[in-house]
Amino acid sequence: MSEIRTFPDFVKRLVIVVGGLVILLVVLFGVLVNTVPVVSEFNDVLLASLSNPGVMLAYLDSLGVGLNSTIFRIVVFPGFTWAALIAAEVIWFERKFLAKMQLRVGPLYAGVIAGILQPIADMIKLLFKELTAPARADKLVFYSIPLLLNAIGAALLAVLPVSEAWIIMRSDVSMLVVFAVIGFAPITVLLAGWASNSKFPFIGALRGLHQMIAFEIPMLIAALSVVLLAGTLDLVNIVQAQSSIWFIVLMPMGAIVFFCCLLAELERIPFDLPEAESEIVMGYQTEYSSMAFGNLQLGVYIRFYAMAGIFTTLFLGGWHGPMILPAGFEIANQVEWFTLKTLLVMVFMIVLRGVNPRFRMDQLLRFGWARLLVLAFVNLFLAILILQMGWFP
Amino acid sequence: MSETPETEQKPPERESKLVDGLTAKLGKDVLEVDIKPKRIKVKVKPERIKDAAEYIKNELGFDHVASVSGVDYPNDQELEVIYHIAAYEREDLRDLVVALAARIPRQDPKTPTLTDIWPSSEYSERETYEMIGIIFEGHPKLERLLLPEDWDDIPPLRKEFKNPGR
Amino acid sequence: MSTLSISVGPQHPGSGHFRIMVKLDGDRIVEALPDPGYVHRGEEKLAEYRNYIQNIPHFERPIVHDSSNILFAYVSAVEDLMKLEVPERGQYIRVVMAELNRIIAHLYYMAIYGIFVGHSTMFMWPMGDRELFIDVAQMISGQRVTFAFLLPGGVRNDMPEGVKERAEKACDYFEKRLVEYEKIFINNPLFERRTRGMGVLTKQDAIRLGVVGPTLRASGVKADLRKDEPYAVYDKLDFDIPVSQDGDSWARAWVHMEEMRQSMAIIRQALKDMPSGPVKLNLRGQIRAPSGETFARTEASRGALSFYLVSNGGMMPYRVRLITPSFRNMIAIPHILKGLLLADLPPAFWGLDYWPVEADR
Amino acid sequence: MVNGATSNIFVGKLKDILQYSVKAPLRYVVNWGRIYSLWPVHLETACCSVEWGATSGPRFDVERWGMLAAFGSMRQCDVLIILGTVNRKMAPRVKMIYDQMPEPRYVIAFGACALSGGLYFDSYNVLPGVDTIIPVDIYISGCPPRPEEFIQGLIMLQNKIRASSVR
Repeated sequence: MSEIRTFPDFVKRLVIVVGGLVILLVVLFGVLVNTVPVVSEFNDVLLASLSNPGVMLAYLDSLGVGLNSTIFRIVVFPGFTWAALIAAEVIWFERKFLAKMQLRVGPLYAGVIAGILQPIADMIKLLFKELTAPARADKLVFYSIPLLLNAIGAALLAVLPVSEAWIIMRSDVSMLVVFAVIGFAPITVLLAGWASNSKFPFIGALRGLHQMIAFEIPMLIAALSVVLLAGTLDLVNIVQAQSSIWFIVLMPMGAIVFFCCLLAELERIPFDLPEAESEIVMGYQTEYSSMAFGNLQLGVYIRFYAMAGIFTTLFLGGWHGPMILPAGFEIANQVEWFTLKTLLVMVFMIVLRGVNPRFRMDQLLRFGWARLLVLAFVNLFLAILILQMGWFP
Repeated sequence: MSETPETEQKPPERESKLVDGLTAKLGKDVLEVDIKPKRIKVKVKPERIKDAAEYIKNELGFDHVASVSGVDYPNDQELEVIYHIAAYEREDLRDLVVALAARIPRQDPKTPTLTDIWPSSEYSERETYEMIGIIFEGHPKLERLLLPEDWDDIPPLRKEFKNPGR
Repeated sequence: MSTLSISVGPQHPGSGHFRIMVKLDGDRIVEALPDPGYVHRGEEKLAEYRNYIQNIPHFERPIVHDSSNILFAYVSAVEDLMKLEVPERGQYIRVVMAELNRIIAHLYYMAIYGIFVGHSTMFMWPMGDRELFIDVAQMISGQRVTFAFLLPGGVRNDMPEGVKERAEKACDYFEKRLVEYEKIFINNPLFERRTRGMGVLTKQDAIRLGVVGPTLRASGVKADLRKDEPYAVYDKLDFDIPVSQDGDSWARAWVHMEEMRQSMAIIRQALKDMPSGPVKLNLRGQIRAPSGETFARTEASRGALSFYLVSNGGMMPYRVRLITPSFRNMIAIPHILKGLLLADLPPAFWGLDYWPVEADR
Repeated sequence: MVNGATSNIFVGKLKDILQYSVKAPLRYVVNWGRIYSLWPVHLETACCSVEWGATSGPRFDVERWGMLAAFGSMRQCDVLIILGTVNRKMAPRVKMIYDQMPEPRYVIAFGACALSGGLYFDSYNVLPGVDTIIPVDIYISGCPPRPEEFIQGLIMLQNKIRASSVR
């Protein structure tokens, strides 16, 4: 039994093990290829796909796991894996970018290039940590909350139009779906705080509840003006309506309101009151350890990505952008523009984190109810005006 | 106390003027007056410490307590409690420190609290209480401050308290 | 009235080595009692077992990032007892070290203030700029934080070549940075919202409670021992005492900021005016203070710091009473926290610049 | 033939192969994750916390090794840094915090006081070293230690984790 101490050792071992596995599989394949019909059929497809990869894709599609299948879209792209990947790298980017703002280096040694594997290291560590719960916690609720939070983020991904064709679920009322799902978030936060049966999480949960409810209404109204202008509740149609002009140009006020609400919904600094470290430890996340905490964080960042995507969809013209890829790659071009805009929105949120302290609860609520709500209504009237005057094509 | 001959001959004028009123008021109860430039030490009888404090605050205008200290003199079987008093309000007194001291018996270390005269002495008195065992009568909250909750030894700054290994 | 009592500390990101027992009514603090003692190490008792020189490294431990200022008071007390007159160059070097330390301590204050209001950049920037002044102090004394540089009778050694240039470079750079600090932190509208009008200590209350240092000056009392009772060569230097009339947390941060400017001015002047000559008296053998007592105080970075030293003529002090500014400011904690929201606890409490190690001794 | 003895050997070989192919790489991966994700508990026990602040500051930046400057809750933290003197009032709290941390947990004793009591070796209120109450992985001497020393201690801890087995 030899131990692994260094990275080359690890690679060597990996090569040996994977090589052995491949040899084993080939032997097994050779034995089965003439006896089991499914395997021999696969063998034919494999041989055919060496000259034409399309055969393989078609074969996978016929099995229901191909690029065009729903399962692939939900699981890989533009679904959960894609979002999780973006979430992980946004965590890395956030730490690195903040570090640069603060004249530091930031994560450096975890991963080959500039600590790019830092979130993976955190994830691995959290995965293999002891899972604890407070003695008198409501265990069922306590452990289900991280999954629920993940589910909320993932549900938003379902209606996110990354491109015209690549969308998991197209619905005529996808805007309503978005708001139904967003409206569910405060409840999970409250449940998390309550199930922990601890003081700081409870305070954090109450703060989260107040904050999210206060900012949901301006958010809804700001989005309503977009719906009015586009004349549809379908996110795909909303994007299509912006083919000539983005809504952020028509309604900058609405975009600002929506952006502020987004920050509050996502508990980003300066609105990170539910997890304000110096005041209430970690808020509703205080009692979570191990992968439960990892899941919470993953859920938060997937939601971060999804909400930034919704902002892009509503105000920044979604997938619209000049064609920079060669013809034939229209879908890839759309996906790339959408991702780029979404990442820009996320970067902007991260910059705000670097230069601002956090609000206080009463100031936050006043900001939400007294400022943003009024602005949102003004914006709604502007939208109606634009619509009535026929300025919008 | 050891002083250079010059200051003994000619005590600073401003300081001695301040003390004169106090000695006039308390008379024989002022046991000792020690004047150095910018530092005045007045030792009074323990039962008159409150009167002296009221005089220092109201007539002289020293408005806060900088420190409350206790010194253990096991040879005399006495504890000395010293208030160092300074002024903020009157700018001409800001460089002065008046030390108001009283010696109390070691067996029965009780002295009236001065927190009602100078609220600023609250925590210092609490610390002196737990560190040297002087009981300030009438203190609003004479409780343990710095020592651990389960401390059951004699107050640590008494001279007979020996640190471990010493 | 039903209240929720929570204990903030000792393991809490907003407290440090210290606990505040908070009673909450809703989100409002009805009672906040400080519970110090988590760092009490019995310095006063230990001083009775150590001679006057051994006490020097020992006494700078309560305030490691302000070590020159606490030693300043201690050596003044010993010198006062021994009737020593420090050479002028030694006094100038002392002032330089004290002011360097003031900047270092104030920057630490700004850094923690930043993290307490959730401003992580403001934690990192002062922490980084602190290193510049630590570098200068390290050049002079050879240590990073605990310099043990001031001795009875002078300072440990003369300054090496190049300190003046280095210090001026650091000051030049830091003056530019201070403007940036103002932009990102002090004058940040969000920060002003968080701290303006928070934890107000009126002038009367400040005097009544006997608070010291920047807290006092933020409440409108222009009291600074460097001006009121000039020790060393502070009477020969030209500097200003920043005073604010507001008495709130913001004013305290502002006073700290301005004091750093003044400290830099003092450092520049002191380095310019510094005469040549010896830096310390040649004291041979064991230092013995003649019997007597003295009360020495200096203006440390957090406020007036005083030593009450009783000697019976022996090798070791008979009794040392050390009163630190944080200990005196502790009395203001329940006073200013009462009636605030829970969210205001960290900024309001840290505005006092309360450093538990210093308070517990 | 497969009888009792040979099957035992067979199972043993299988176990060896499994360990060789799964456990050892997994151990490396898990330890790699732990090495670069040491989150410290925010517990300041004495004056060494000043140097800890400097260590997480821009010049010494321990986030290069994935160590966060200050982290809120101890439930997610891995390393307890004892920043200096632990006195008799703090000791029960330190013990309680250590007990509440989830495994795996590491303890770094930072500064002479945490090692042995340091300057306060004869104080009535100071523990003679934090290892009298909790097990310590890495000792960093100095009063207070320089940030470079902390980084060295951190790398020592990483080496220790790298060589340790995964439970």
